[in-house]
Amino acid sequence: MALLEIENLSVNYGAIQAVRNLSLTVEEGEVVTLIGANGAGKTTTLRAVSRLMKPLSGSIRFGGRDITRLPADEAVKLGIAQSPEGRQVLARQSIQDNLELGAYTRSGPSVKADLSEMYERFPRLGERRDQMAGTLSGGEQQMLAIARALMSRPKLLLLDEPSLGLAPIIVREIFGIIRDLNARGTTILLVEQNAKLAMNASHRTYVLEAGQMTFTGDSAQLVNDERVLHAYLGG
Amino acid sequence: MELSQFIQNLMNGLAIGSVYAIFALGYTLVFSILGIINFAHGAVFTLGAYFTYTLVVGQFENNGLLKGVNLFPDGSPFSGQPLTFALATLLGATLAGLVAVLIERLAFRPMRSRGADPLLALVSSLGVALVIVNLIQLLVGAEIYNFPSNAYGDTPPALSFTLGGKIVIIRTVQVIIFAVSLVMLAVLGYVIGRTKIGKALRAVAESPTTASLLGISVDRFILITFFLSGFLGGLAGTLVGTAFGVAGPYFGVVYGLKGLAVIVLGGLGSIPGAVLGGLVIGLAEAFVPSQYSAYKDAVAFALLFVILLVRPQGLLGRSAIQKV
Amino acid sequence: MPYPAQRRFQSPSFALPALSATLALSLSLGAQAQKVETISIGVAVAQTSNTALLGQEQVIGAKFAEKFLNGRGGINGTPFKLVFQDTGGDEAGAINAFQNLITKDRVLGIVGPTLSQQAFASDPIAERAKVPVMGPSNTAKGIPQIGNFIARVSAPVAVVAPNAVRQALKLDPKIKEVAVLYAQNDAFSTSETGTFQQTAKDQGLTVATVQKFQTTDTDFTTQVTAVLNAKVDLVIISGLAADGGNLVKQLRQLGYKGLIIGGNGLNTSNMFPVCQKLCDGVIIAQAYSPAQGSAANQVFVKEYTAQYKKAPPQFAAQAYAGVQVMVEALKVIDRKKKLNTWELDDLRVELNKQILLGKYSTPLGPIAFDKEGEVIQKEFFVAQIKMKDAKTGSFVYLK
Amino acid sequence: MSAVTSPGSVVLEARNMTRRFGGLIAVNDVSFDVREGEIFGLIGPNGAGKTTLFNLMTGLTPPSSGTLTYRGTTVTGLQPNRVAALGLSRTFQNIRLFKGLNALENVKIAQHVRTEAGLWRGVFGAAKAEEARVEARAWELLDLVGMADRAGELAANFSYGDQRKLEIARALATEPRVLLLDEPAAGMNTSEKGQLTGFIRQVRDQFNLTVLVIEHHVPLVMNLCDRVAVLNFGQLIAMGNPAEVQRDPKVIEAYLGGE
Amino acid sequence: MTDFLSTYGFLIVTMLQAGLLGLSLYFPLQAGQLSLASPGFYSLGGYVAAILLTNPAFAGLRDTLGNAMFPLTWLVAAVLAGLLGLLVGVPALRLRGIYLALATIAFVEVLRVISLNLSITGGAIGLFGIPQPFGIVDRWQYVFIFGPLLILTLLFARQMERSRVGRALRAIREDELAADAMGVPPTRYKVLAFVTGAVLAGIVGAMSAPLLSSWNARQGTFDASIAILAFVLIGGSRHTWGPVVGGALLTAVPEVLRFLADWRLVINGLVLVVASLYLPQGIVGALEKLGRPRPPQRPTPVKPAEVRP
Repeated sequence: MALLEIENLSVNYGAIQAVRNLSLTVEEGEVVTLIGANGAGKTTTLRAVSRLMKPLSGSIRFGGRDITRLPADEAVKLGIAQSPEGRQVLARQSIQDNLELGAYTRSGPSVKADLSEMYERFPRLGERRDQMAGTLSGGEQQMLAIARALMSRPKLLLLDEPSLGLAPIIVREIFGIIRDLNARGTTILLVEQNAKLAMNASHRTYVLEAGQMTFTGDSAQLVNDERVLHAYLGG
Repeated sequence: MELSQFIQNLMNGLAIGSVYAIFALGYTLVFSILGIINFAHGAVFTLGAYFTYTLVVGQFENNGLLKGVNLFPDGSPFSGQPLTFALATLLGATLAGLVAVLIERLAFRPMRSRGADPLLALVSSLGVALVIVNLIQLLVGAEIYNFPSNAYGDTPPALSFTLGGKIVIIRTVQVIIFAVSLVMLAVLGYVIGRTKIGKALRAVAESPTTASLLGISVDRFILITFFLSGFLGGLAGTLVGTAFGVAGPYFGVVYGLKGLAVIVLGGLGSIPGAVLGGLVIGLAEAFVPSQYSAYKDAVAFALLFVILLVRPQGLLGRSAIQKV
Repeated sequence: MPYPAQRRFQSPSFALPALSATLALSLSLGAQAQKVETISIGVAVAQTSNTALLGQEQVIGAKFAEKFLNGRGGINGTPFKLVFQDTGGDEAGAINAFQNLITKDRVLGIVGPTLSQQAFASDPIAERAKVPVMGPSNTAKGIPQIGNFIARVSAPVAVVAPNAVRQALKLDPKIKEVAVLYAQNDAFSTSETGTFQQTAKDQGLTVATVQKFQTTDTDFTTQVTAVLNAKVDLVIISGLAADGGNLVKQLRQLGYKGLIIGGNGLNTSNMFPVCQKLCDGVIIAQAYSPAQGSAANQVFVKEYTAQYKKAPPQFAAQAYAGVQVMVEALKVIDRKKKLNTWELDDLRVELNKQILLGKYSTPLGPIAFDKEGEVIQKEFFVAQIKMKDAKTGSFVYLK
Repeated sequence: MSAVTSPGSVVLEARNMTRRFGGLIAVNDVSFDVREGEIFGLIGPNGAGKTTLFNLMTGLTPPSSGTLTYRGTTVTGLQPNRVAALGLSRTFQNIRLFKGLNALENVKIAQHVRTEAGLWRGVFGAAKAEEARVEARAWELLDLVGMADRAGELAANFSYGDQRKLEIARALATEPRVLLLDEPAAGMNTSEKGQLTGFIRQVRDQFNLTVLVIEHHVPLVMNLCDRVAVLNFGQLIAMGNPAEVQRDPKVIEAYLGGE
Repeated sequence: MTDFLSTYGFLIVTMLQAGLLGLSLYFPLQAGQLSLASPGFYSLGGYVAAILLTNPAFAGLRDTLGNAMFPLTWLVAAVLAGLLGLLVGVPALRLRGIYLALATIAFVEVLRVISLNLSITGGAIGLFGIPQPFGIVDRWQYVFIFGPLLILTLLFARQMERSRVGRALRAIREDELAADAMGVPPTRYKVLAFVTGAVLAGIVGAMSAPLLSSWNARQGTFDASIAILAFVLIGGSRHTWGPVVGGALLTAVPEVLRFLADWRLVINGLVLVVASLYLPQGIVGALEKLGRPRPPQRPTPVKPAEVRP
């Protein structure tokens, strides 16, 4: 049984159909990438999974359970965490507060342990733990967003454009973290415009266009596929 | 200005300003989360004072449907003065908080779930205020009620001390109000700044979407916010009531209006802003020279108007950056 | 003073009046002269809004009059009925209440409204419809001059206030310096303070400071500090119960030791819960005193106290007097020609005429009216507040 | 407006345009020329500063330094409505139609700078001829984008692709000389994208325009544009004809990410 | 019928008056500006009329002009309200949404306190004994004054909405920035709409002073600001008829509820709550939904031959 199963999902954004009849699955332990141009419906798909948007039709199953109508905060309790587009760190709270809020659904001493683990993994966050999150650089904010999502100990991590607007060195660093997280067993659904990096870091890839899936396959094969290059740079 | 008078004005401004601050905090909390101004907040303030009065005294005058009712009749286990003033104040504020929760459920939530124009919340809350104020009058009449003079125990009515050869006299009740307000602000500051609930509350205020992605139930926190708002409003009502009497069902209206000036001055939605705004307006009013006291009511609003033009986000507010 | 101008404007020079007159005429063709069916008197006072504090006392006074006077035979054996219409606190509300009473409820006369500002708006309506109005608490200058049908039982402030100053001087002849404070958003208080200041000067006193406040104010430290700095021996306050009471309280708490005179707005036991024990000793200018010795008043006070457990306040007494005046005038008319044989319009005119002719023995003492409708009240009172405990006290009649 | 310019002469000159937001330099010392009648592409990854550059060019954001001149007139420093009056008109990345108004109204409004009836003439119905002109032109423009049959529908109810087209029609209603399109293909499906190239060319020819296009979808840019400029981290990293740019290693790295 | 007119005539006039005040707020709202300043200009207009009609300084003018004095008060009120509107509007209109609303409330309050303190405005008592225009004897006859103004205002609003100016205002309401980019200068039109509302409120005030025979500082208050906002929102803020319907109904409700005696204002409050919950588009908005809007008709070219192939 797949961890996440999306069937015939359609989502409207106002009067606009942002996602049409999309079906995809994510198996436990996988990294799956959604790529496609702006407005292709990638972010909408993630927001539907994390329950921020109401689907028009279709179903979303998580761990066998139908979550199509679940409120967003309940989805977190089931084990879905999202690092949203534009990072959305709580700029007016400290880094530590941001991380503690990441563990809002949990309690007990394990939270403290996870916190120090995060500071170990992201030393730059540890150095600045009392700083307001809004004062961090873009890359640091992205790390904070990922770390915050991890604080809920998710079964499925949704990452929306983690490389957006970041310098290449930082992008590389972040993708290192993604590989590392997966190696430790976290299942990841990744939305990314940096196609090459994303495919290198993932097992399978779905290519979206105008709200619909155009093709899919193993990332390792698609990475050299002419069609992807074509989709991005033409020929 | 002589030092003694300066001290007196200062104490005055601080006392009334700290009440403005607690009252305005309730306003601003709701605004920070829902982006609406709850015009019923002044009515909740009034209710708080009446609730406390009811718990302390238990009977009313000759007007209204409740005339002749005695909550604590002689011979019953509650006869005499049943609740200490402090307990009654807390209970009264709690009841006011529950009323605020009720207001959110009945008058705001249905509107939100329909995605209606947030401006309509102004009208809806105005309706709620009208209902509350007139219900109070129906029940207990329009007269002035006052707390027993020993509400704060056997304190002298005024404290006096000499300063540079001049006598400075300060009303005890003002000192108490200031102290209670400070304690309240400290407690609230701790809850909002340090506790998990407070952090979650601020997360909801900053971004409801992000908050829900962290597993925070936004709806529940809206209720908590309304409760806190009502609690603070009700507490402020009781404090003002002890100093000046509960001057009829409309006695919160002035505060409702002043409170608006306070929260905008401090920065809409900003918690420290509400405190600063309250103190600034309280002090500004206290330092209006007596020959211009007729213009005292205009001070808060003139200040507000100017601040809005110079710094629309208020003293401590953040300016929203518009994305193109 | 502005009234002569009114007549000048009535020359019809536009097509509009002609048009409306035609419409009115065509509409009134169907209407017939109406007989008097029930004897009803209208009471239009503020039952809601923040003026209701005053209005609710008037309601009690009027209701008490209805019960009491009907219990004593009503109008020569026929009971009369009071019809209440709420004016709220604003002008439009007063006009609506008046128009409802005049045409829908078809009352013979109206007791109301509560505020002078409202009277300036609503009394012209009654004047136009030729319905007698008895102002129960309108004390501003110019009310009876609104028209022939407008009278009042509430004596203008100019008459009530000076006695208190004279009384204070009697209590303490050494008084030299006075501080005057008044609520500048209250019509009554602003006109009363003028009288107070004039009287003080006439009595050879120096007005050391004049301080303004709002009826909505609760904190008076600024004013009190100014008073204390002026080192006066007398403070004169024109305000209403809540603000006046708070002012007295804060004056005393901050250490003012001298005499305090409260204007007529403070002549209410509503002040007691505010300044509590500190109310003690305040000298009050009264248009009504429960101590007034007439038989009419003593019966009134006895019955009222039995029912409400406290002495009647001035607003209740004045509303009572307003109803009583109308009832007694109706009695006289009824003796000449049975009320139910009158046409409504004629009876209203006759009632107005009779009101102005009569002499009445009311709880306010013996009163009559001059030809403008201004009350001629024989007695005014000065009382000193005596507090029994924190909540209950009384106005002890001086002089 | 009727100034005659020889084909290919420079109409827009951007010189050292820079914009800082706090510590971030969104547009860094960018200079380029745009020639009469050409379709000029502006590409680069997300966050490269393309939209900010458009905002600087149309008066929505004042530059921190640098200038833009249009046929010798300085554009920078003017209010957006003056820029529009000058003949520069744009569409928006996030589509900023007047969503609560119908398609016809959207197009009529944008003729504001080319009409002049004030309050009184409008109220007394003294601007009939002008109104007729506005109305007729609005319908023509709706015809152009194929929406005349949906003129009464609210803009919010159109699909992404149609909203983009309606926004182009609205921009054309200001009678521009230079049209700036911000991601016109975003959200369009394959067949809509296919038609877009032809449509933009047709518009350019029909209205004698110079066109600047920001586009994420690189294949479309390659087909459409005469010249392409590439931005990355606020800086101009390449400029030239599409084929050159496409082969530029810096561009490939900017897009697909280096390893 | 006469009974009806004398009982409810005044109410009907105040219903028209409320509709007009609603419209005065509706004009700036058309440009997306939530201004609650109307009571301030209304109050100013009333004072202008009351002073011109009662102050001895103008006695000579009154004698010379006779009934023409009344239109003069309207004109003076309109001009002064317009000027004050310009003075307040130009700086205030940089604010948006709730901030503008609060700034305008502040303006109303400051104006109220000032009028309470001046001697020319009669202090707390205000001005009274204001003469009646055109030989009016009954209050319902004010229908002939407020009625035409309402009709003219509605016509004005309709014509404006159909004009270039109306389109510019709507564009600013929908998206100020996009409007600016499409060539509509926002500041100019926002000020225009604000001043239009101010002028209207000023005229209504000048007409209302004789209606009430008196005028005082309580005519322009914060309460009135919110009440007028309620007129517009409950009536429907997207349609010219909205403020008129809302103003008329909300003014009538407490009067119609008189039979409820003490409960009437409680019920009045409930009406406001329920209306805002169930009529989010306002009454007119809800009615509009019932009917289908007519699609715009393409003007038929005069000579079909001229159409290009």
